[in-house]
Amino acid sequence: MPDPQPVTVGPGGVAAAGGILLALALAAVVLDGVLAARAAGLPAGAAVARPLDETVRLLRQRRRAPVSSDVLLWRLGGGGLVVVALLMVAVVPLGRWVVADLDVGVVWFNAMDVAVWVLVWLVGWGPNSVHSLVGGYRFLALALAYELPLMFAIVAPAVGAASLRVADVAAAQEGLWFVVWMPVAFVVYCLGVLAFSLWGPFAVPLGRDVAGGVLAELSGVDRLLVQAGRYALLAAGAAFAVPMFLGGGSGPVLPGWAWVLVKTVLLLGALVALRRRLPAVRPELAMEVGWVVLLPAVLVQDLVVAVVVAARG
Amino acid sequence: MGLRRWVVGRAVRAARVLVVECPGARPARMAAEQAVAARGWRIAQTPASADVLLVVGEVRGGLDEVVDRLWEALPGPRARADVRTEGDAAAALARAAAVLVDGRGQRADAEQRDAAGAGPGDDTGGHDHDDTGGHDHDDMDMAPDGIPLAEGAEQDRDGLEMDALPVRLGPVLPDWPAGLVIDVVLHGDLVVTAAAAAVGGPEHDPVSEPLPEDTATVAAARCDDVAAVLALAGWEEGARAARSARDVLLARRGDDARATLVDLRHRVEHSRWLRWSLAGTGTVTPERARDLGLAEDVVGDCRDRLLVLITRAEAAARRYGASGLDAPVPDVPAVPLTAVGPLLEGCDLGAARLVVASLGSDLVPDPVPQREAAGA
Amino acid sequence: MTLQTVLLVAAALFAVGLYGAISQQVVVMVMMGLEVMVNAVLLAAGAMWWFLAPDPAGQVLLLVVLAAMTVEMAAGFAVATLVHRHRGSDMTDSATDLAG
Amino acid sequence: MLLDVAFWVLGLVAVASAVLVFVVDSMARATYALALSFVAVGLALLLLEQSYVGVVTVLMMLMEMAVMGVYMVMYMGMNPALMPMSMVHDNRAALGVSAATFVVLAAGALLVPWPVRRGVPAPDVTAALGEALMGRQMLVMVVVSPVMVATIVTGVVLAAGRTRYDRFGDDLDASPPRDPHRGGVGR
Repeated sequence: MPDPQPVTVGPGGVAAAGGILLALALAAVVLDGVLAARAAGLPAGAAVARPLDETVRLLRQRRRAPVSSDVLLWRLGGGGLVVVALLMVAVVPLGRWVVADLDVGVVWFNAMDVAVWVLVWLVGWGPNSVHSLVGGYRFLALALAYELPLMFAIVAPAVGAASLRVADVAAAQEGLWFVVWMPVAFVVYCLGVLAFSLWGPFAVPLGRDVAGGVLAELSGVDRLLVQAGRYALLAAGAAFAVPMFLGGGSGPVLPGWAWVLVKTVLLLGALVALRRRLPAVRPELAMEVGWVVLLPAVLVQDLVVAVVVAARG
Repeated sequence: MGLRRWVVGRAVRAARVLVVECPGARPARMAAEQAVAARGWRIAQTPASADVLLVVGEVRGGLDEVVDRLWEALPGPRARADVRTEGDAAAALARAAAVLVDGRGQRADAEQRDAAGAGPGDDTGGHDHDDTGGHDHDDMDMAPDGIPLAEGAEQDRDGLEMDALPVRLGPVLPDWPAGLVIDVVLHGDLVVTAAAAAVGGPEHDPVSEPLPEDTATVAAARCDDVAAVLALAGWEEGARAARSARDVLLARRGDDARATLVDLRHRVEHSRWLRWSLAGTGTVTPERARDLGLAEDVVGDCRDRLLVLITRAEAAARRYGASGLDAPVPDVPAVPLTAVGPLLEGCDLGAARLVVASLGSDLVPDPVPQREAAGA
Repeated sequence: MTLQTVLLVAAALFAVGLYGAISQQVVVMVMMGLEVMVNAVLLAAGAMWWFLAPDPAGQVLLLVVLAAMTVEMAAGFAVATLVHRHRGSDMTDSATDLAG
Repeated sequence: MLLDVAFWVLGLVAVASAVLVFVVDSMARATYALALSFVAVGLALLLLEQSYVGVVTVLMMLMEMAVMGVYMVMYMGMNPALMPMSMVHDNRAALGVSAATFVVLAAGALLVPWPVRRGVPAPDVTAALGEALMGRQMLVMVVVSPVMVATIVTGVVLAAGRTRYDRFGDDLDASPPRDPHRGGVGR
């Protein structure tokens, strides 16, 4: 049972939250590796140790900076992604505990996902390379398409719960999860998560057709941070969906925190599994879809939610 | 000491390989990619992420400079391997692994690079920056570190008359025909002018030399073309299927490959998402094809040409499967190199890459040698 | 943290923004100067609200400031783009005749 | 105490990064220095217990600066190389005016006998703000919304290179529109 007044944790809890997020990100990496190995008909066992090997490899590799690069901005952008993911989960209650019980947690999450705009563009801009920069611009183009629908998608649960505090939103789903009567908002939210994590069909800013895009010039620990940031953002997006749409910690038998983790892992797994199935969304096509299809759809969803809430009184 | 060895062992187990394919070395490259996968290593997309530089084929005319630049762009620890024929790859990669594991040698390499002032930080990104030398600015201040700033363009689709940036695409990019370079002028990510040329091939020879008369290898190469388009379209599952058909053909199991290709064709035809994402990219009208001297089957958009490529791969695989012998594969019409540039104009960078891949790899240069344009 | 100290910071921000808005030649840089000034106004208004009269109506003013800032940016960029299309220039000096 | 330290740090960051906007040599750095200044002010507003306005400031300004960065690069065509650049006129006069402004404003801030605080904040400031916006102060919302819409329309009309006649032909009935690229919904 979710507690309407969650307990704010101390420094130890902050570290624990960071640890849980990184563990979730690591689980996503392993799952992705296992799925890739299975698709290629290889034994899945090798994929489990793969993230460790890759991490060690990148830590051993030397950093490099192309000529005329803006190293400061480049590394700020690369290092910032993990930080933003951590700041996102800061408002997600884990059962009774939460890192920061902001009364505007929903808006906070939104502000953090906008910070990804800045960071990805900086990663693209920093190295002074054509393909990186095209990747950075691609992300902004995608962002203009997905951000407003995403924003209005998380408005729906907030309206449904009549609160911007994440714990209140979770508590308002006693009996009926928001995903059931806000399916459009949930789907659009998931698309937004895929997009700000540079994942699956929305991975065009680092697409093969631009030679790796924002990743093109990254090596060593810089590359590790950006890749870790992507997985952490995906995990944070999945974690935030739990109190918003999936009933927070409610569920039988298990305690609230366990249910939050179980639901997060399930959604994260679904998002990871989506990765290889769909071709890329070309950014020039995304804009019109975002504004002509998704935005009106979520607005209608918001209207429906508002009417239901008003009718209930 | 034990810890260091553990770290190095782990790191080398996940090594990434940047493959440089010289013109004419396609069979060797496909075999090398298989060898890379067999070691549990992966293919790198860019020099920045690579540990091993694997040069496949004979380095000729102009390509040696490119390879040197790429070698400098590898961050290190790094190893270089050269492969000439299909059978060599596994041994070369084993040697490269030994070089990567050798901590003392890598430290010496790093120190030497630092001392020479050419550490991993001082490359020019290899293929990313043009250095055609054609940009003599009056004011050298406008070219910090020797890289000219983007300059205003006369004609701009946005009407904003800004940012014309000359860039050379190739000759080493993921899923890119060997030895092809395209000098483009970009407005942002929009290709305004493009001129294709060939480097690294012997004079008057095609970019991709005629494939060997071995039916299975030809069919595998056709599958490789399909995989390139699908990979560039961002559809990993489809690209993987095409590559597995390729590998099956290289292992001389034609029937399995045909089944995979038939299935892939079905999925490509029925994927609404792929239709949506590729429709209208790089459309060629019949008139335009005639003007550029292209065959009928390039007419349409990238998706149509992808289906043509799949059909060709299927036909080649069927020919191999049916005869079980090395029966000749039907010829496909070659694409003249001069026609490539005009097709890219007006596309954005990603679409341009798709168009190049969708033409297949049977590109032939103009009868007139293009050596000057190649800037070799 | 008192009203005076917050207003002092806001005054410094405002002065910096004013310097930028007066001295810069390029349209977008001038706009950045204006933005810094509005930023100062935002901070000052927030401080006055909190230290003088913390009723809800005051916060509405802050939202209006934010809205004004976005409108200013959007209109500014639109005009800058228009000027650029017609003159190929981004300097304020070359657009003085827009006044009349 | 902690609050004071936090405020002074944020204030310092806000002013210092605002100065940097006009000092640094790169368009990207200038833009993101401004973004940093806004974020610092937004967080300072959080300290002043205005969580909604503070967080919305961070949100909107990060977004705005990300887009502004594109404009900066577009109009100034710089690569990330740090080019020494000076694009100022009347530098000395500007410095004088702004210094004088600061003195006047600071003197005002310190010397004006500010009244004592009236009333106490609502227990839930954000909810109170929402009720004010949807209740007594609704006129503000009613005015701001059409102004925003008008701005969007005006901005597009001013900045767009092609009109709808260019896209749809003289009778506006061309189908599909003559765009260099098709959009995503299959028109």
